[in-house]
This record gives sequence, structure tokens and C-alpha cells, in this order.
Amino acid sequence: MIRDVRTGPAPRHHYLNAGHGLASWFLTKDHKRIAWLYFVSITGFFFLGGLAATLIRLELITPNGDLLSSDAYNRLFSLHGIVMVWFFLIPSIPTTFGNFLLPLMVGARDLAFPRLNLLSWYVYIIGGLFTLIAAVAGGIDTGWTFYTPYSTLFANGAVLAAATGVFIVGFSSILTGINFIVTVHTMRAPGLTWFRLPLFVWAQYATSLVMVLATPVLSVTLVLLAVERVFGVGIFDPSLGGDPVLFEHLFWFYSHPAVYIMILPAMGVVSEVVSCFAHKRIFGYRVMAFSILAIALFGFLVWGHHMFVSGQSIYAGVAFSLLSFLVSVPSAIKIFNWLATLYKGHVRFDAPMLFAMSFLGLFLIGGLTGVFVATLALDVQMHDTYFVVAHFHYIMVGGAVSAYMAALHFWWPKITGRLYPEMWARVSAIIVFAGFNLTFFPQYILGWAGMPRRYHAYVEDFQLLNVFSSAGASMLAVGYLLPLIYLLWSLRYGAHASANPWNARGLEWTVPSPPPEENFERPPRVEHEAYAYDTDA
Amino acid sequence: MSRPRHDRTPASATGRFVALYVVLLVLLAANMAGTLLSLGPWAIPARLAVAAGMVAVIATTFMRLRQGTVLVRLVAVMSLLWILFLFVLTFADFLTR
Amino acid sequence: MTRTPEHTVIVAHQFENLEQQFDADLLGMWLFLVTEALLFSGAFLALAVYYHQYHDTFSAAARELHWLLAGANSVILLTSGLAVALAEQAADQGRRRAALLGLLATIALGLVFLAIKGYEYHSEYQAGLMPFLQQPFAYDGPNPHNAMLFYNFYFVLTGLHAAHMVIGLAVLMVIAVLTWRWRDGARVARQVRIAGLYWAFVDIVWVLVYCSLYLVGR
Amino acid sequence: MAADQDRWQLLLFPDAASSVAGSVDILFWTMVVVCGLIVVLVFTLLLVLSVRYRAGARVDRTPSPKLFNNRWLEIGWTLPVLAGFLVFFGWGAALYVDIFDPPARDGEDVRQINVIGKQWMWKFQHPEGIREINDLHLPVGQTVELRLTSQDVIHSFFVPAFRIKQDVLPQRYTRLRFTPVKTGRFDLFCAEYCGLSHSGMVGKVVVMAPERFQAWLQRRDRGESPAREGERLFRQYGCSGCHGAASRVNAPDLTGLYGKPVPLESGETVTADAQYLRDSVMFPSRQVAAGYPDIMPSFKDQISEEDLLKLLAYLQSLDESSRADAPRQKETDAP
Repeated sequence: MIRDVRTGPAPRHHYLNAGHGLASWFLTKDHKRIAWLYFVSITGFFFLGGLAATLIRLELITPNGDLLSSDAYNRLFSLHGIVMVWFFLIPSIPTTFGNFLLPLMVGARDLAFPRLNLLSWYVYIIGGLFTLIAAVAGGIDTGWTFYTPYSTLFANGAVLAAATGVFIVGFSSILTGINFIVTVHTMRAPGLTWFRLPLFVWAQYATSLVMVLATPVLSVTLVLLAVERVFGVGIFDPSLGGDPVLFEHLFWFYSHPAVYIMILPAMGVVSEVVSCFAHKRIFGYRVMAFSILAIALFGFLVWGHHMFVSGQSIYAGVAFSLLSFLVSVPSAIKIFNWLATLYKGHVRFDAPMLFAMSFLGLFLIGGLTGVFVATLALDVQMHDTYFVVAHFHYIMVGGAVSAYMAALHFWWPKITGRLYPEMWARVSAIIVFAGFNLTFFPQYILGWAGMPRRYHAYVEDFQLLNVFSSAGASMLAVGYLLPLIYLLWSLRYGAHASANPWNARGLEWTVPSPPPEENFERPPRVEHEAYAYDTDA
Repeated sequence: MSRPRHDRTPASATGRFVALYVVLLVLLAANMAGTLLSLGPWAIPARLAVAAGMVAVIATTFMRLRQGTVLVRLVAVMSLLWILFLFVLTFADFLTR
Repeated sequence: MTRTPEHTVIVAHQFENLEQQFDADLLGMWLFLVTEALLFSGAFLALAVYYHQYHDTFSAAARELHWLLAGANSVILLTSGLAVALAEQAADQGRRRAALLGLLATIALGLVFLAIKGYEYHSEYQAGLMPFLQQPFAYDGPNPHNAMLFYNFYFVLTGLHAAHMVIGLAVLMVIAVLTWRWRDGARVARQVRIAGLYWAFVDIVWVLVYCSLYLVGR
Repeated sequence: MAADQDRWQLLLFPDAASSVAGSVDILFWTMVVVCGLIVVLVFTLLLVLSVRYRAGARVDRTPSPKLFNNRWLEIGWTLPVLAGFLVFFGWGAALYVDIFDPPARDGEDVRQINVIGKQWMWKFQHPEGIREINDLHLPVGQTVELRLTSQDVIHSFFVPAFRIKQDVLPQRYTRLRFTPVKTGRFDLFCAEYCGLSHSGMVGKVVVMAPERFQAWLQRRDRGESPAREGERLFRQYGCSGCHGAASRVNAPDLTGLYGKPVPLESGETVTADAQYLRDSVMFPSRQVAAGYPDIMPSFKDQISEEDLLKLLAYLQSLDESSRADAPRQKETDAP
């Protein structure tokens, strides 16, 4: 019913043609252009991590480690983990869509600290370079978790370079987080009260809190790891009475909340998309906002569930298990609220909605299997097996990456001023959903049957399911390469988008596509709550 | 060009800064002198408490938390809360092993 | 970032007015200090856990440190905290010379602190208490292995603090130059204020480092 | 065809070969059913709602004020979720405590086995002295207690068929108690990534009928029991020079010490468990027994993990009945 409003005239002045030449990009302070810098760099890291994943899945087609040496395999899964966690998933939605949309959504001309924003991209790139150097200069085989004493006293390879890379990229996160929090607090347009903010902004805000509060603990942990490895200063070294379990505590104090850095922005995206494509106000707006904050808060209290069999006290384990169950409640609430939003809506099945629906399904399965691993006695069996691998890929790939794809398609017309080919996008969404399930569902069964993760060679009984998984991975690769092609195509050949092709609400849709350099000609004044769809449906 | 309220410190603040600086020195001296007493199991809590007092003085006076906005005070409290999470839950392991 | 000519009130383009900009800067700095606090708390946590486990050994090792020298250093750093607070106040009231004086005093005291700290490190190096870079560890108290763990924390925590001092001094020097030039009073006051916050935080960390490394074991 | 069926059987219903495996499986399948129903419910709602209310469909969309934005609806789906989760939490926690801190059963004959993980193999020593690498033979029905430690990095002892897993840490003893209830050969994996040949750090746990196990014991070239070897090492490392009955050095007598409370010089009291005894050898002045001078040298870097475990076995074997001299426990005159 709204096809006709999707296209618009070619825009004249906007942020993309406001300056030309390399300097206009690499020295820009415009949050929209910085978002592009991030787009390009995280896409590069995504495909690098994906390449490592492809090789891992190829190796695992046969039970014997015959394609790669075990050394190469160990380095590949470490690279895959480090790149995907720190250089793709953590920065993914915040630094791209958050950067682009946050000022637009709060009605500001830019983030509070534009130079800091550019600096955090450079910091990200420097961290990335260190990691790439580590990958080239012999690689690193500790896994992304850097557990001591293996990482400090035993591992060969460029552990220091990789740890430095992660340490540096942590500061990029911190700076972005500070920038976002300050922006949301001080730069909201007149009339834009907290409970009129889009849930995407709430999600970015909560994510930034987690970044600011968790990342420094990772930084100091990596500093301690580095001094132990480089200077031989025992910190966790058991032979001096140090405790490797203490390292695990410090590491997971960051790395569990890091999961929420990945998933909270995804929840924000899905709230926007579901509401828009159901053409209806999000159900239970306040409950949704509070559950975002609750997840961010409780996310800090559950890290010990990574350590149920680590030699941690079993009573601490019981406490962490209970807290882990509590953190899953707000997630469950969110799923029901999204479903209720569909009720009596006008649901359209454009590609962003298909990706958002994939998110709902896959996040549900990932979340419920998370309940399995939060259950103490079951985690004893599941810990460090493919069950856990499947669980967190359902959350991170099925959840976060699906939402990233939804966001990419949803805001593509706004960001580029072009429409993407809808048919191909739908095909890609369906291929990704099918390929994802084929890749990762078998891994649940493998884990339950006892296949440990990070195994280069495995017991023959596990082969059949591994073959399924690898077949799914190749589908997944197609599903992710397809958008790369048609989105690049659309940059040149796509139809010009109107200001509001989805008939959506929100301040970002009130400005032309692509937005002008200063975002708003006049500071907007907000008089409605978010998602005012019901007024004209 | 209105100046933010909390930006401006009254001229009398100099006296307060110096007075609290003296308080800090007294606390430091007390803490150092405390090592000469044998307080038994109370030694560590006592020393940490005095140090916490010094931290509180610096934060409220030199960092002007007293005049700070609610938001800034909230931020300061939040950092304490999160440090508490880190300590309490980690010690939950080490104390019950 | 600056559109308007100098010597007038400058508001960055993304802000509506100076008050908004000041609120944003202050909040940003406080959030940054939160991250710094959590960074140190990770190292303090590790120290606390080991203190809990090896209480006697750690206390014995702590008694070898130069606690009086470090106590004098505490006085120096607290004094520098006062100096920077007075400098902030002076800058705020538009008293350029007083502000500059306060900043220079702060920098001087900070350098004295680092010098004394350096002397402490040197004497520990000579006493063979620097257990890294293949140095022999010549500690003759009980349980040298666990004691070494204590010394590792001593060097890591004081080193981390010293690194923050160096950063803080560099920032203060830049701010001192800006104060000397005094282009835009409101802006200088804001910059002195932000730098002063950082310096006060460095003070706080030292108070905790001094208490937990030098005093707790005594 | 049959082979395929077996394979699926094996993957979906892996062997449940320990006394706790059955209980874990019941919990697992209950959760599969409950969570499966939730998945079906949500997927159905997602599809039905989105298709029924698709744009352009002529359906009744008049707002239903009673249901819409209803606080009770939110509470109505929050509370059952919370309650359900708490049930699973309690169930899982109870079972977990039962696995890792099993209630002591009087008179139970527990088979104590020493396990050392190292890059990249498992070393076992039976109470009879038999040593094995990567394979572990056990009699069915007898409770086993593993005392696990690592020579280098963190490993993890994982037998899927037993539904047990425990990380193996350097400089520390962790313990794992279980009772095999089925005979067969079961996979043993290292579950914590430990470097180059992590995936090669695998073995088999062979559970045999008691009589066949006895025969296996007979067949194996039986060494000395760890306790006997430990006794020899006790003299060899010079421990007996100070801790022996005839010694004039003021060192604690170790007879009957194992498992008993030890008052420390610091005023605390600790239990003389494996970890305490180990630390006393490696870091002797960390926890000095009350009333004794702190004169024992550290044996760190001088004694292997194997020897340490044997010494422990020896100390454990010295119960009250074998005491030779006067009452060991000194009066605690320390503050």
C-alpha cells in the first residue's frame, strides 16, 4: 500500500557529497561519515573472521585432522574468536547504526564529542592492525579467552601483539560508550523525554553503560597478562601461588557482559523493525525499556556461570546459576512483547522484517538453550562442548548478526539514499535462516553427546552431524555474500529513496535520505511518544 | 552567555579547601600512626576505613562532588556499586572454596 | 570545531549553548574516571584475593617497603591535589596568574613525587627485590615464592599509578600552556577543571595504593 | 541402516554409565520438552499473528482495550516464566551439589585414584600401584574418587557417558567422585583447551565386571602401591629426618594427621587435606602449624607431581593405629 512512497527525487545536498577526497573522510567529524568508516572496517573483519570459520568447518568435515595441522587449526579458531568478538560483534551495531542514528534519533546535530568519535575509530583501527600483525606474525593459539597459565607461560606465537590489539580496541569501545551516554543525557531535542526515546536509543544507552563499566576490567586483566608474559612477573602463575581461576573471574567479568554489548543493540534494532513493519506501537514500551536496563544490570552478576567446573567454589556456582536464571526473565518478557506487537498490526514481510523474524526465532532458541547451560547439573555435561558453541552462536550470529542485517536493510535507504533490491534481500534472509539452522542445530546434539569444542580431530561417531554443519556453513556463506553484492550494486543502480520509504516513525525519517550534513535544518521539537503508528493506521 | 551554576566556586572555598587538606593530612598521619598500635583483627578494616575517609574527602571537595549535579553523583555511586559487584561475587568464590 | 573567531565565547557546533557543553564535558570526564576506577579495581581485586590467601607472607613482605618515604610522597601528592583545586578555582574566577601558579605548583609536586618513587624503585632494585627481567630475587623473609607475588603487585600497582601520573602531568603541562595563553576564559576554566578532576583521581588511587600496599601489612 | 540407527541412538541418547547420569538425563529431557513446547508456542504465534494480521488482510483490528497494554498480561507471562526457571534452577543445583559434594556414605569402599594431566596425556595411578596412561580401568559399581592435578596448564577431565567434568588445575588438587554403573568402554576427553594436541588428549575409561577387573589387576605387572612408594620417598627426600618418630628436630609428627584439624601459628585452624599437605611441602612457611618453628625448606621444583601424590597416599595411609610414639598433637600454646 505504500510502494509508491518508497522512491523519491535525487537529493541535492547531503552528507555524502558535502566533501570530496580522502581527507574529507579520514578527518571527518561527522558522525554519519564515521559510521561509514566503521561500516567498511567491520565488514572487512567480518569476512576475515568468516574466512577462518570456513576453514574450520572444512577441516571438521572429516574426523581426522587431515586438512590443516593442529597448530594451524588452533590458530584459526583463535583468530576467528578474537576477530569476531572484538572486531565485529562488539562494535557492530553501536559503531555503525548507533553512530549514524543516535544523533538523528535524539534530534541532535552530532554526538557530544565528534573528535573523540573519530579518535575511537582510529583507536579501533590501530587495535585491528595489532591483531592482524599478530595473525601474520605467527598467529596466536590461545583461543579468544586467553586462559592462563597457557597464554602466559606456555603458548607460542604473538600473544602479546594480539592482547595489545584487544587492549587498544577496548579503549575504542570505552570512548564510544562515553560519547553515547553523554549524548543521550545532554543532547536530546526539546520535548524528547526519556520515555519518548525510541527503544533503539535505550538499547544503545544500556549497551554503552555496559561498555564503560565492563571494558576497563578486561583492560587491566590484559595488562596483568602482558606483564606476566613479557616481564615474567607472576600474577596468575600457580608456581608462585597465583590462581588461574582468578584470571577467569576477571576475564568473565568483562566477557559475559560483552555478550550483552552484542545483543542489547540487536534488541533495539528489532524493536524498531517489528514496530515499523507491524505498523503499530511497540507493545509494553516501558516494560521493554526497563527490561533493557535490567538485562544490562543483571548481566554483570552472572559471569561465574562460565566457571561451574573450573574449580570455583560450588556454592559460588549455585549463586551464579540463580542470578543467571534471573537475567533470562527480562529477555523472555521482550520476546512476548514483540509477539504482542504483531497482534492486530499491519504486518509486511520486507527483508528487514524477515531478518527480524529470524532474530526472534533464533534468539528464542539460543536463549532457551542458555537456560540449559545455566542449569548447574546440565552445564557439567555441556560446558566446553559444542552445545555451548551452538548456544552462543544462536545468540551472537542468529541474534546479533540477524539484527545487524535487519538494520542494514532497514536503514540502507536512509544511509545511502538508495533502495536495495527487495527480492534478493528476501532470498538472502531465507538462505541465512536455513543455513544458520543447518550449521548450528546439529552442534547442540553433538555437544549433548559430548563432543568437546576446539577439537581438531574428533571421534568418528560425530562425523555425520559435522558434515551437516559444514554444509550449512557453506549456505551461510552464500547468504552473507549475497547482500555484499546487491548492496554494492544498489549504491550505483538502486532507485533513489524517499525520506521515509517504510512509512516509519522516528526523527531519522523526518530528514531527507541521505540526511544533510547538519542533520536538521531547525532543531526538531518532539511532541509524540515513540512509535506513533496508531494515529494514521 | 550564562555560566553553569556548579561551575562557579565562591571565594570562600579557598578556606574550605585548605581546611579539608589539613583534614587529609591528619587522616594520613592517623593511618600511619595506627601501624604502631596492635589492633589485631581490626587493623585492616581500620586502615581501609581511614583510607576510604580520605577518598571521600578528595571526591567531595577537590572533585566537587558536593556541588555536582545529581547525574554526576549518580555516576560516582555507580562506579562504587560496580566495584562492589566485582569484589563481592569474586570473594563469594574464594571465601566458600 | 570552532566556527567563531577567537576571543569570544566558543560553543562547539553540536551544542546549543555553553552550559550544555560544560555539562557534557563534565559528564564525559566523570564517565572516563569511572572506567579508570574499574580498571584499578581489577588489579586491587587480585591483590585482595592474594592478601586473603597469603596474609602472613604478604604482611611480612610489605614491611620491607619504604613506608615513611612513601608517606612523605603521600603528603606531596595531597598537597598537589590542593594546588590543582585552587588553580581550578582561580581559573574559574578569571585570575590567570593564580591559576597558572597553582598548575605549576601541581606539576612541580608531581615531578617530586615521581623522583622519590624512582629512588624507591632504585633502592628496591639494589636490595634485589625486583623480581622480574631475570633479576635474582634476594628476599630473605619467609616464603619467598609467595612474597614474590606481593612484590609483583607492588610494582604493577605503583607502576600503573606512575603511568597515570605521567599522563596527568603531560595533560597539566598542556593546560598550563593554554592557561598562560588565556584565549577564552570560560574555556580555560573548563579545561583546568577537567584536568583537575583527573589529577584528583590520581590522588585517590595513590591513597588506596599507599594504604593497601604499605600500611595494611604493618 | 541399523548402523545409522545406532549412531542416532548414540548421539541423542548417549550412554548413561554413572550413577548420576540417569538423573541428569531426566532433567535434560524434561527441559527439552518444556523448552520445546515454548519454541512451538512462540513460532506458532509468530507465524499465525504475522500472517493473520498481514498488511491488506481484512481482519478485525479494533483495539481490544482489556487486553492491550494490560499490566496483567505482562505479569501473566513474567511470573510463570520466573517460576518455571526457579524450578529448573533448584533441580539443577541440587543435582550439581550431589555430584560435586556427594554425601558421605558410611562404610563405602571408595577407590582412590591419582590423576595427573599434562600436555597432552592423562596419567593414572591405582591404589594397587598400577599405572596407566590415557586409559583408566575401573570395576563397575564401586565408587571412585579421583584426585586430579596438572603438571602444566589447565586441563579438564570429561567423560560424557558419566555426565561429569572437572577442570584440572596446576598446583591444586580438585576431586571428582562418581560410581560407574555400566560396563563398557567410554570416551575420556580433555575439555579445556590446552594447546597443540588438545584434541589428542583423549583416552578411554574401561568399566569391567568386578571379577574381570580382578583378573585384569592380576594380569598387570603390579608395582608397589602409591602408599608404599610414598613411604620410600618419605625417606628418600629426607622427610623422615625431621618428621620421623626418632627425630630430635621439632617437626610435627604426621601420623594420623590426614583429614584432621591443624591449629596454625596465625591462630587459624585448617583441615589437613590433600591441598594443605601439598602446600606445606611446596610453600612450607605459608601456613605454619602452631608450636613449630618455621624451618622447613620448600620442595618446590624439587619434587614431581607423581611423587607428591605418592607422599600424600603414604600420609593418608598413616592412621591412628599405626602410630608408634607418644601423643602427636601438641598443646596449642600459641595465641
